Parts: sequence; C-alpha cells; structure tokens
Amino acid sequence: MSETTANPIGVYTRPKGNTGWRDWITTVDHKKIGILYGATAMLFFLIGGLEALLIRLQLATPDGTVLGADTYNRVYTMHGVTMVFMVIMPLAAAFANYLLPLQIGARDVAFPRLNALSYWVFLFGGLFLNMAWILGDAPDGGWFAYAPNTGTIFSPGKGMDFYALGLQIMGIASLISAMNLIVTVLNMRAPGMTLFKMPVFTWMILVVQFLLLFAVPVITVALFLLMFDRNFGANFFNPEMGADPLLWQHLFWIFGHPEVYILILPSFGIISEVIPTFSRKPIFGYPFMVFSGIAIGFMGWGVWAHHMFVSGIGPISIAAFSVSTMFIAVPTGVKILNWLATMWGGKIRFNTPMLFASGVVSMFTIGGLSGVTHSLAPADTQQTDTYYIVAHFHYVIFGGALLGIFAGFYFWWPKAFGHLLNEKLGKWNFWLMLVGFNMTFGPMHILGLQGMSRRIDTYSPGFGFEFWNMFATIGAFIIGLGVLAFLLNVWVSARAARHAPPVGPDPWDARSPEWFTPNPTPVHNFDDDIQIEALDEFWHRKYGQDENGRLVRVATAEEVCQDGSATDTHLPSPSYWPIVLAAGLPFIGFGLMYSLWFCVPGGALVLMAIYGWVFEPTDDPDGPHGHGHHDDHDDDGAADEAAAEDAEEAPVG
Amino acid sequence: MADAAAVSHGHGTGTGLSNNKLLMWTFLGSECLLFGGLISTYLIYRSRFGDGPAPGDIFDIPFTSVSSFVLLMSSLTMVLSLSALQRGDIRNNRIWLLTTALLGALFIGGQVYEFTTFLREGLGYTTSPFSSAFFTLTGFHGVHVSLGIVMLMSLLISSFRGTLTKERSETVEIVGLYWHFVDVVWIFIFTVIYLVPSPTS
Amino acid sequence: MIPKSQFVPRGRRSGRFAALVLGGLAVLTGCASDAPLDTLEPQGPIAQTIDELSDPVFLVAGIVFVIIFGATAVIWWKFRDDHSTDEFPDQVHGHFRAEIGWTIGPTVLMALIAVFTLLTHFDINSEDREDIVVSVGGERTSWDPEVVVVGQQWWWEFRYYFDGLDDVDLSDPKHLPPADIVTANQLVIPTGSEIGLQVTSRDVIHSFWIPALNGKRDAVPYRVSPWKIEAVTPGVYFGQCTEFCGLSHSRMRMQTVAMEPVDFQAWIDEQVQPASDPAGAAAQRGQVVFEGQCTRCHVVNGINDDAGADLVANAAPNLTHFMSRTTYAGGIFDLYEADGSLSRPQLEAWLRNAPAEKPAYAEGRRGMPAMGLSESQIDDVVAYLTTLGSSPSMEVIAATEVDR
Amino acid sequence: MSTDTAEHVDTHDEAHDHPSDRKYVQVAIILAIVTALEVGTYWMESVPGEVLIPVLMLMMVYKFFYVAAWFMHLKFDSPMFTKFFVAGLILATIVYGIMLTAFEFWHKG
Ligand code: HEA
Ligand code: HEA
Ligand code: HEC
Ligand code: CUA
Ligand SMILES: [Cu+2]
Repeated sequence: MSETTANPIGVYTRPKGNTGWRDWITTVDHKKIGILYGATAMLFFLIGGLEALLIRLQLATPDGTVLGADTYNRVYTMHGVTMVFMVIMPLAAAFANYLLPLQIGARDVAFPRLNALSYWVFLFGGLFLNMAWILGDAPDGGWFAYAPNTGTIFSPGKGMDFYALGLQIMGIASLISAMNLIVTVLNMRAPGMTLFKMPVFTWMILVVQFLLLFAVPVITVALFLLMFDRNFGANFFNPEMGADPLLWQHLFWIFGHPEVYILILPSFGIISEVIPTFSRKPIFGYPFMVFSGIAIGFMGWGVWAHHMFVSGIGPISIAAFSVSTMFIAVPTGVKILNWLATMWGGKIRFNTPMLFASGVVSMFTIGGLSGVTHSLAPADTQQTDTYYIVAHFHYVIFGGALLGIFAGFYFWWPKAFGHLLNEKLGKWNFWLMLVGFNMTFGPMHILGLQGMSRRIDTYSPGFGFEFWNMFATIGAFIIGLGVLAFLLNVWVSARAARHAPPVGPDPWDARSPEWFTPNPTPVHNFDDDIQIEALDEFWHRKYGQDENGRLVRVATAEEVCQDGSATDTHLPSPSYWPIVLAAGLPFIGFGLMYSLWFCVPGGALVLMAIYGWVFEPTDDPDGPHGHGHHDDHDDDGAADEAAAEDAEEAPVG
Repeated sequence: MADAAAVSHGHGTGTGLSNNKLLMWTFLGSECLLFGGLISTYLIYRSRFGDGPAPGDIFDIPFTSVSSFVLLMSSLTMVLSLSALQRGDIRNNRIWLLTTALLGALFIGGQVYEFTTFLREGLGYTTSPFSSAFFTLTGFHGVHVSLGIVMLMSLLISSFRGTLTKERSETVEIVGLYWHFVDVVWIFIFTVIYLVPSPTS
Repeated sequence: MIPKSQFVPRGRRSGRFAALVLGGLAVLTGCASDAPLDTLEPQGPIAQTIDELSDPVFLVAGIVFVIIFGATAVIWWKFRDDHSTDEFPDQVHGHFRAEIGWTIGPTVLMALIAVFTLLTHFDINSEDREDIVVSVGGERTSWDPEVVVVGQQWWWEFRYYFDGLDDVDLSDPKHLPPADIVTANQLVIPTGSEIGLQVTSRDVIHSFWIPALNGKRDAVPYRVSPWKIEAVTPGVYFGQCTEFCGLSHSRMRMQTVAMEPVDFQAWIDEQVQPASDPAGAAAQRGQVVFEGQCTRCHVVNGINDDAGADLVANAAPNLTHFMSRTTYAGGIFDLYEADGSLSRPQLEAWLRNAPAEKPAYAEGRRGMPAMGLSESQIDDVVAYLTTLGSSPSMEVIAATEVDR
Repeated sequence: MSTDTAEHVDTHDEAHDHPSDRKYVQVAIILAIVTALEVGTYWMESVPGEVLIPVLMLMMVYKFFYVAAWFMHLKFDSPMFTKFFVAGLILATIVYGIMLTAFEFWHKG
C-alpha cells in the first residue's frame, strides 16, 4: 500500500541494492532507516554519557578541578542538548520508523524518500552540532539557552551559533518525519485496521508526531530570532534596546514542554506493548490508554510556564499555569494504573524487556511525583534550578524514556536482527542500570532540597553536598557499566547467533501485527496484506476458545506468520538525493557562521538534490538516468516541494 | 495486489485521501504555529521602537492596500489555473499560472519598495525590536511568496515540457494550497499589523 | 555567636521523610545544620509558609509512591509466572468503573492541593509591609522598607532608598539614581519586618535566592520583579544565584544579614557616611593608586560618584564600606579570619590577579581584571581598603564561616 | 492512496462539486469588497479603537475563512484537511493568545 506499489514501477532486485555501504546511504527502506536512526543515536548516547561522566567527575568532590568552569559549562550544555535532541528523540524515531509501518501492516511509510531525508538531515545536524567540540567552541548557554546570556555580548564565540543552527537543522528532520508518519498512519493502514484497532505504540507515536508537527515550528521561530540577533544584529533579545528576555523563555518552553512528552510518549507506547505480552493479558483499558495519551498531548500545551515560575511573570499567570500543570498527573496516573491492572491477574514472565518495562512503571512514577511537587508554584520557588529538578527530569527521562527504549531494544531485537539478545547479560544490563541510576539520581533529591544549585561547575565544602555528590558519581559509573553490558550483549549475541538456530517467528508469544512478518523482517515486510479484525490481531489468530470458553491455542506462530517468501513485491527504489540534500545543510550553517561563501556549495548541493529528486527515475539506482516510461510518476512531488521549501527556507531564512 | 487492496478496502482503512495533499495540509497546520510565533513577536514588540520610527509613523496604508489587493487577486488566478487544468484546458492553465506568478512578483516588488522606503526613513533591521520583528515577519512572508513563485514557475516549465496534464492537476492543487495559505497569512498580517492602528512616536 | 536558628519550623519531619522516600535512601542523610542552603529549614515566615505547603505535599507524594510501589511489588510477586499451571490468565480487557475511579481520584486530590497552592501562592505574592522608622543622617524618616537588588556578572548589588521607591526610576538598571546606601553581596535587613525587594539585573538573568527566608526570584535585565524577604532571628542567611548566568555562575553567591532593629540603625548610620581621607602613609599611597586605577570602575562615596564602570554591566561593587562586609567577590571569599583579623593573603591575591581567583571574562569587560599592581602597591591598596568602613561584629564574622 | 484509480475517482468527484470559475470570480469580488471596506476604516479616524478593532477582526476572519473555504476547497474537500488546518489555527491562537496575555499585551495594547 505504499505509494510505490500503487504506481508499479520496477521490481526491487534484492542482491543488487541490498548489500554494502552504498545501500545504507541510499536506502529508503523504513527498517534500515530505523536501524540507522538507532545506531546513530546510540553513538550519540555514548558521547552524551561521556559528557555526563565528566560532569560527575567534576562534581565528585568539592572545588573540583577536572574540567574548569568554562569547559564544564560547555560539557553540561552539550550533555543536555545531546541527550534530548540526539539520543532520546532519534531513538524514538528509530522505533517509530522500524515498527510503525509494520504495526499498521504497511509496506513502507507514505514517503520513503522523505523518510531517508529526515534521517540524513538529523545525522548531519547532529554532526554539525558536535563539530563545535572540534572547532573549539561548544555552546555554553545551557540547553534552554536563556537570552540574553546567549547573545553575542555574553556569548561572543561561535558556540551558540552551533546551537541555533544545529537545532534548526535537526528540527527540519523532526518536522519532515512528523508529517510523513502522520500521513502514513492515516493513510496506509492495513485493511480493517481502524484507528481504534491500532496498537498503543502506534497511537503514542501518532500523538508524538502531532506534538512535533506543532511544537517544532515554535522553537524554529525562537532559533531564527536568536540567529538573527547573533548574526545580523537584530534586537529580539537585547533588553538594552527594549526587548524582553522573557520572549525567549516563552517560545522555548511552548516548545519545550510538549517536547518532554515527545520524549516520554514513545516509551509509554513501547511498554504498552511489552507489559501485555509478558503478562499474557491484553492491555487493560485500551480506550483509556489511548485517550490518556491524547489528553497528555493536549494538556502538554497549556503548562509551559511552569518552567518560569520565578522568572517574574505575573502572579495570575503563575497561578493558572501551576494549576494546569497539576492536572497532567491525572492522565499520566491513568496510564500507570492501567499498566498495573494489566499485570494484575496475569502470568508475568520477567524476561529482560519486562524487567525494563517494570522499571519504567516504578521509576517514572518517582519522577512524575517529584514533577507534581514542582507544579506547586510556591514550592517550586525553592526547588527550581536546584538538583531537585535535575533529579526529577532524570527520573522521568532516564527512568521513563530511556528504560522504556531499552525494553524496546530487547523486545524487538529479534524482529530487526533475527536473534535474541542474551538474557543473562540483559539482566546484568538492567540491574546495573537500575541500581546505578537510583544511586546517581536518588541523592540528587536530597542535594537539591539541601540547596545545591544546578549548572554549577563546583561547590564549596561546608554546604553539606560532599557525601551525596560522591555517591552520585559512583552511581553514574555503575550506569556506565550497565551501558557497557548492553554493548557487550549486542556483540556477544550477534556472534552467538551465527551458530544458533534462527529464533523463529514469535519468540515472545506476542500480540501485535508486526509479528506477522518473519524475523528478521524481510525487505518487503508483508507477503500479503493482513486483514485486521481486532486489536492484537496476531494474538487472536493464535488463540481461540474451546467449547468451555477456555482459552486455547488454535494455531502455531509458524502457521500464523507469513514466511517472507514473496519475491515480486514492488518496493520504493533507493535514492542518492536525500543524503545529498542533507549534506548541503551543514555547509549553509557554516556559511552563516563564518563566511557566506560556504553557503554556495551548500546551496548548490541542496538545489542539485532537489532537482535530482524531482526528476529521479524510480526504478534502478544504478541504471541510466534517462526518462523512463513512467513520466507521470511523481508521487511525492508535492512532498518534495514542501521539503525543499523547508530545507531552503530554514537555514537561509 | 496492493492496487486492488487500496481500492477495494479504501474506506475501511486509509482515509481515501491523497497522501500528497494530506502532507501539504499537515505542513500548513504546522506553518500556523510558525507564523503565529512571528506575529506574536511582532505584536509584543510593536510599541518598542526606541528612538527609531514607530510603526504608526511609517506605514503607508494606501500603498500596502494595493499590494495586498494584488496578492488577494493572485489567489483568484491560482484557483482559475487549477480549474482550467481540471477541465483539461492546458492553455488557460498556463496563462493563469503565469498571471499568478506575475502577481506574486508584483507583490514582492511592492515589498522591496516598501523596505527600501523604510530604510531611507531610518528604519533599519537593527534599529529597534519593532523594526527587527517587522522585517522578520514580513520577510518570512516574502520568502514564502518567493518560494511559491518558484513553484509556480516550475509548474509552468513542467507544463511546457508536456508533463503537466489533467491527470496531474493535483500537483497544481497542492501548490495552490500553499499559495492560498500564504495569501491568508497576508490577510491576517495586513489587518492586524497594518490596519489596526499602530503606536506612533 | 549569632544563633543560627531559633525559628522552629513545623511539619518538617514529614517533608524530610518524603524526600527520603523519593530518594529511596532513608538512612544516610546528613544533619541539616551543616547545610546552610537547606530548603527545608525555614528561618522566616515566608519560607515557613512555603514549607507548610510543600511538606504535606511531599508526604502525599511519598504515600502515593509507597502505594504504587507497594502494589507493583505485590503484583510482581503474586502474578509472576511460576510455571505451576498452563492455565491462561483471565483475559480482562478493562474495567470502566475502576478506570473512571482512578481518573477521578487523582483529579480530586489535585484539586485539593490546588486550593492550598493558590492560597499560599497569593499569600507569598502579596505585599504586607509596614513602614519602619529609621534615621538617616540624623533625620528620622518613615521608610517603606524596600531594597533594590541588582544582579550582574557575578555579584549582587543592594541599593537602599530611604525616601521610598515611588520616585525612583528603575527602568534603566545601568543608570540607577543615586541611592542612600549602596552595598554588595550582603543584604542587610532588620529582623521582624517584611522587606520588599525589587529585583533586576544589569546584564543577563540571575536569580536571587535565600532559601531560609524565601524562594527565589529571577533578576531579569530591564525588568523589575517584586519579591520579599523576612527574617525573625538575627543571623546570616546564605544564598546562591540559581539562574545560569555564564562563566562564574557557581561563584555568584550572596548572604542576607538580619540584625535587630537597633543594630540595623547603627549599620545605616555607618553606611551613609562617605569615606574620609585615611591616616597613615601606606593607606595614603594606596588611595593614590586607588584613585588612579580603581575608580574607573569602583565607587567610593566621597571620592567619586556613581559614574558607571568601564564594564558591560556598567557597575562594580561600591567599596565605601568594604570592610563592613564579611565576604566579597560574589560572596565566595571571607574577608576576615575566624579570629576577626583580615584575611590578607586572599585579598592580596584578588588584587594581584582577580580572574585567577574567580573565573571571569575580564578582557571582555566582565569581571575585575588583573590590575598589574606591584607587590608594594598591593600592600598600599590593602592598607587603604582597610580604612573603608569598620568591621562588623564578631557574631557576624563567625556566622559567615561556612567551610571551616 | 494515490493509485491511478483513486485519483481518477477523485477528479471525477471534484468535477461534480467544484464550483465553476464564475463562482470563483464572485468569491474574489466579495473578498475585494471586504478588503475595500477594511481599508476604508483607515480614513475613519474618529472611530474609537474599541469599535474599530473588533470590526476589522471580524472582516479579517471572514476573508480568511472565505479564502480557505473556496479557494482552498475546504468547503467541499475532506473534513480531514479542515481538521488539520483548524487544529493548527486553534492551537496557535490559544497558545500565543496566552503568551500575549502573559506579556500583558491586551492591557497595554
Ligand atoms: C520525559 C520528560 C518529562 C516528563 C514526562 C515530565 C513530567 C512532568 N513534569 Fe517535568 N521536566 C522535564 C521532563 C519531564 N517532565 C525536564 C527535562 C525538566 C527540566 C527542564 C530544565 O529546566 O532543564 C522538567 C521540569 C519540570 C518543571 C519545572 C521545574 C523547574 O524548573 O522549576 C515542572 C514544574 O511544574 C515539571 C512538572 C512535571 C509534571 C507535573 C509532570 C507530569 O507529567 C508527571 C505526571 C506523572 C505522575 C504524577 C506519576 C504517575 C501518577 C500517578 C501514580 C497517579 C497518582 C498521582 C497523583 C494524584 C499525584 N517538570
Ligand atoms: C535526555 C536524557 C538525559 C539522559 C539519558 C541523561 C543522563 C545522565 N545525566 Fe543528564 N541531563 C539532561 C538529560 C539527560 N541526562 C539534561 C536535559 C540536562 C540539563 C542540561 C542543562 O542544564 O542545560 C542534564 C543535566 C545533568 C546534570 C546536571 C548538570 C548541571 O546542572 O550542572 C547532571 C549531573 O550529574 C547529569 C548527569 C547525568 C548522568 C550521570 C547521566 C547518565 O545516566 C548517563 C549514562 C550514560 C553513560 C554513563 C555512558 C556510558 C558510556 C560508556 C561507559 C562508554 C564510555 C564512552 C565511550 C567508549 C565513548 N545530567
Ligand atoms: C574594569 C573594572 C574594575 C577595575 C579597574 C577594578 N575593579 Fe575591583 N571589581 C570589579 C568587579 C566587576 C568586581 C566584582 C567581581 C566579582 O565579584 O565577580 C570587583 C570586585 C572588587 C572587590 C571585591 C568587592 C566586593 O565587595 O565584592 C574589591 C575589594 C576590588 N574589586 C578592589 C579593586 C581595586 C583595589 C582595584 C584597583 C587596583 C580594582 N578593584 C579595580 C571591577 C573592577
Ligand atoms: Cu548569576 Cu547565576
Ligand atoms: Cu515542563
């Protein structure tokens, strides 16, 4: 049902386009793109984690001298930016890309080339931003970059330019993929799959795409204004000229708060798949799960100023935002309790995915509850900008989003790679991470309430901070061991899989439609369209009721699963142009920072790519670039235009 | 088989809507937030002109009215070009496409003239928060119009190469959506920024 | 010594309890008396009000957590797959009433909390000041006690206008009208009165925070935000700038010195005096150096006026009564030793090369530059500085000590 | 769903409910008239802002949705499109409206 199968042009010849690095850079296959997203994000995770370890080393003892003030400020800024924009978001994108088409029974996303484009744009944006380290000028204004500290007077280096342009580029990626996935979900579902038969994961991803669709332009505005201030002398955030620094804060947090739900909802989606599977029960209260997700998405728009309780906005505004924030606990609580109810009465198998998912339920609750304590504006005047906040958001992000993503890794690894990850190492991975995580961030509650400010490169002895900081640092290294256990696991399992029999189609006795395809998923996904009758279609085909109404197995997974043997499926062809287009953007970025001349090759690349894109023959990447017989094929022509327009407009302005 | 599936299960599953059109509409939904941000920024800053010219001093309402009118009419010609193509009337399609592009160019010309006049009257990009916000907002809109012109010209070229046929009228429709969107944004800007009385110094 | 705390807060244990539950580490908290920034040890009525709101909420959060975690643990244990049967569990799809229940339950709970939150919120944002009678230069005036608090990279300035702020134009923080008293890093207030603060900044955003007395309020350049503070017992209350403000954000601290009203009056009497020419040859030589090199930034009343410094922030600490403070350079150095003598090596190091002592972008006109003084000049300048103002009481000196 | 068949069906449908060129011209004329009215207010200096601004807003909103309904075909196209657009519009209006409120825009003007 992808648009290419709708315009039958060319048969994808497997061996030719499916091996080697050429294939990876030209692929438009949502699964490969998903894997690329995941691998890239994990790489950035190591960088962000290394930065975190440096932070912890510096803070382990009072009057720390590991980094020095200037470096420290850059390190923590890049840590925040990396973890948020280059780790959690793209990891979510990895899962969304890989699984969403599979879960809705589609052959690919609606616009495969745009999908590739969004990955490459993200990659080049991330590389661009990290280039700041090499060029010696990493951003140092904190991840929310409050004006006017980020203006040229107070941040004269290039660091904040990297920040503004890098995030701008990555914003394009998010926006493109949001539009793409929304259309995919709405238009590409398998026959019979109504919206309310979609898996919860798909639902959560859909909500996230809407949040991105509407939130990204807001930070785009903010970043543009910052960029114009810095590079062209505009006065958006220059208070001496009469500007109001709070404008930045509003724009940033109008984006920023929906952003935190962008970070968490994918993970909520993941564990909503994992928990039922390992409890052997359907998700409890599917409609409530879906609607609470939507409700979170909506309410997330009305609470942003809870980040500004002390910034001097009027007391009435504060009161309104304080109250609106509190009620976000309600839909989130519904989710937590529904997960518990799903487990209740089940038969829980504690495989690694389930361990991680259980970790989310309990750890996120801690973070959520501290969030509620921040939402009381008067209380927050004591808490804000202390380590109590740092504790809150690591509990929700690490304990919620990241643990959930690890649950997803273990759960879907066989889907992507055809073998399971090692359970034993998986348990090491989980327990080391869980213990280390609580050791690191648990004490931060105490530190914060004892008055330790965040974003301080050092503290003096005598404030009562010594013990817990050392403790937290030790914890951070234990997390590091957990991460190493994961990496080891990936390697060990891949090696072991070479000699082991294949995992078979259904290692977990799973429920949702992605498991109709064999493991690993063949390039063409489904041999045949699946007809969806119910939520958990896959499971329902395996189980029925006997004459006493008792649940019995009616079919084996092998019978239900497709065997992946179809060979004549029409697939979208690879394309060079997404990577070429994306590669142009960093040059334009450098051009705006250093010399407009750099914009010339950048712009040329972008233009060339757009031209190539529009006139690309769609059958064979290596074939002659003549005009084929399918002149009328321009299925994502409009998309191209939209994308092209973004691509051009964003950095050039 | 996918074709068959698409058609026969059309209503149960997908929306039955064109992917491309849906994509454009999602994009336009997103653009609302972009222009909303710029417009709000302008509104917050319109009275912060410092020692520079104030909006009320400098706006030339009759002039802007004319160029607003031009842009408004370009929406008409845009829709006429689409309707021509849908009838298979390639000739009129081209004529109206060209007219639309020309009207757009006229609007941009007006904006360039407006900007240079303002510059001469002492309102530079860096003069005040008001000036920065004004030029950024209208500049963003101008860039959108310009991109629209590029799209229209591409359509024209495509038409002359014989590839813009009745069957592909959806492409024109989608470019049209973009174009009309840019027009309604201007409808907003024209009223809220120009016509609503602005502060004077 | 000034008693650290006689102000006994209520409901503290519950807050601490919940905090610990949240931290999941119930045993090992340090004793709070060595945590001068502790947010759970209110020392004044405003902080107390906040504490009375947050403590029960910590408790509620703790209870919710225990319930959820307890339930989870029970479920994990009870419903784990022990391979005892092949039976499939009941395929329950949901329970509408239960779900409505746990939608409404938290809603009601939050609504309740919201009520108390709003009450507290409007309470701590209301103005409840009463005039204080002070005498300024021998003249008794009725002072509406408000202090202008100005943040800049990376120290705080406090300005007292005893005629009230009604006619004081605060719109341009870089050119504030001359004040009766200008001091730095230590905000001096009388006990027992609510003191209004007008918080602003000369460069980037900072945040003024004395946890024992009240929550924080950002100092936003070219905006003036009202805030207030009140201490019951005399003492020195510590604070830290909490909005990231660039390089030395971590080294931007401040203190509030609360004094009995009589002592406060004495403090005023001293502060309104301009500096007089020093006695002693070294100090006189020091003054010459000072006037040559330092007055381009620093003000000493009686020598130069509020001219504005050669800095991005346009201001450096007013040094007229430098010795009356116990801490300097953004509250990170102690001016006195524990025995009350001058902490000379640190001060000399500061004058020798300030950026080496406290990171700053001195070349970017932010922070104090290395002045390139010779060692003898440094001795002279120190001699001169020691004539500026008289040292505070031993109580204050002792109470300032943190690290020893 | 851009199968040839689907597209064909689409165009077929459109032929049915798309307005004629005549209708488009009518719409344009109405828009022009409203614009003229709007611009006309510029010379009515005596009208106080409390009256003028709502009237202007009304005319603007009218034009806005008139274009969207006719030229952008929302009137007869799938409601799904309208939903996307209106979602963006409403969200932008509310969110930025609140932001302006926080800046006390409505008092200060
Ligand atoms: C994954 C990201 C994520 C998530 C999901 C959340 C969720 C929440 N956050 Fe958090 N938050 C951040 C990421 C996130 N946050 C980040 C990154 C920051 C700091 C940014 C920065 O300054 O750098 C921040 C900062 C932050 C602040 C500002 C603090 C400050 O700087 O002063 C506030 C204030 O209200 C807040 C509140 C909340 C609330 C109320 C929720 C709620 O959604 C939580 C709801 C969940 C629960 C409440 C638990 C489960 C519920 C039940 C079991 C039901 C029963 C419970 C009750 C009835 C109470 N957050
Ligand atoms: C979004 C997700 C996210 C994640 C996952 C993390 C993960 C971690 N963070 Fe977080 N953090 C943020 C988001 C995140 N953070 C944000 C947004 C801020 C605010 C920034 C700001 O104020 O602007 C912040 C700020 C922040 C601070 C406060 C800094 C300050 O205010 O001064 C601290 C301090 O301890 C900290 C610590 C950690 C630690 C120890 C981890 C650990 O969990 C990290 C675990 C990972 C590893 C340990 C890596 C393991 C890798 C290896 C062991 C391999 C070694 C390397 C190679 C081979 C290359 N973070
Ligand atoms: C270019 C401006 C500049 C010059 C010149 C300058 N200073 Fe400073 N001085 C500062 C600034 C800024 C601070 C605050 C630094 C901080 O706390 O981060 C400061 C702080 C001080 C302090 C600590 C004050 C307090 O209460 O925190 C002393 C003492 C001092 N300077 C003495 C001197 C002397 C003596 C000279 C001349 C030899 C001098 N300064 C020259 C800018 C200057
Ligand atoms: Cu000043 Cu942080
Ligand atoms: Cu938030």
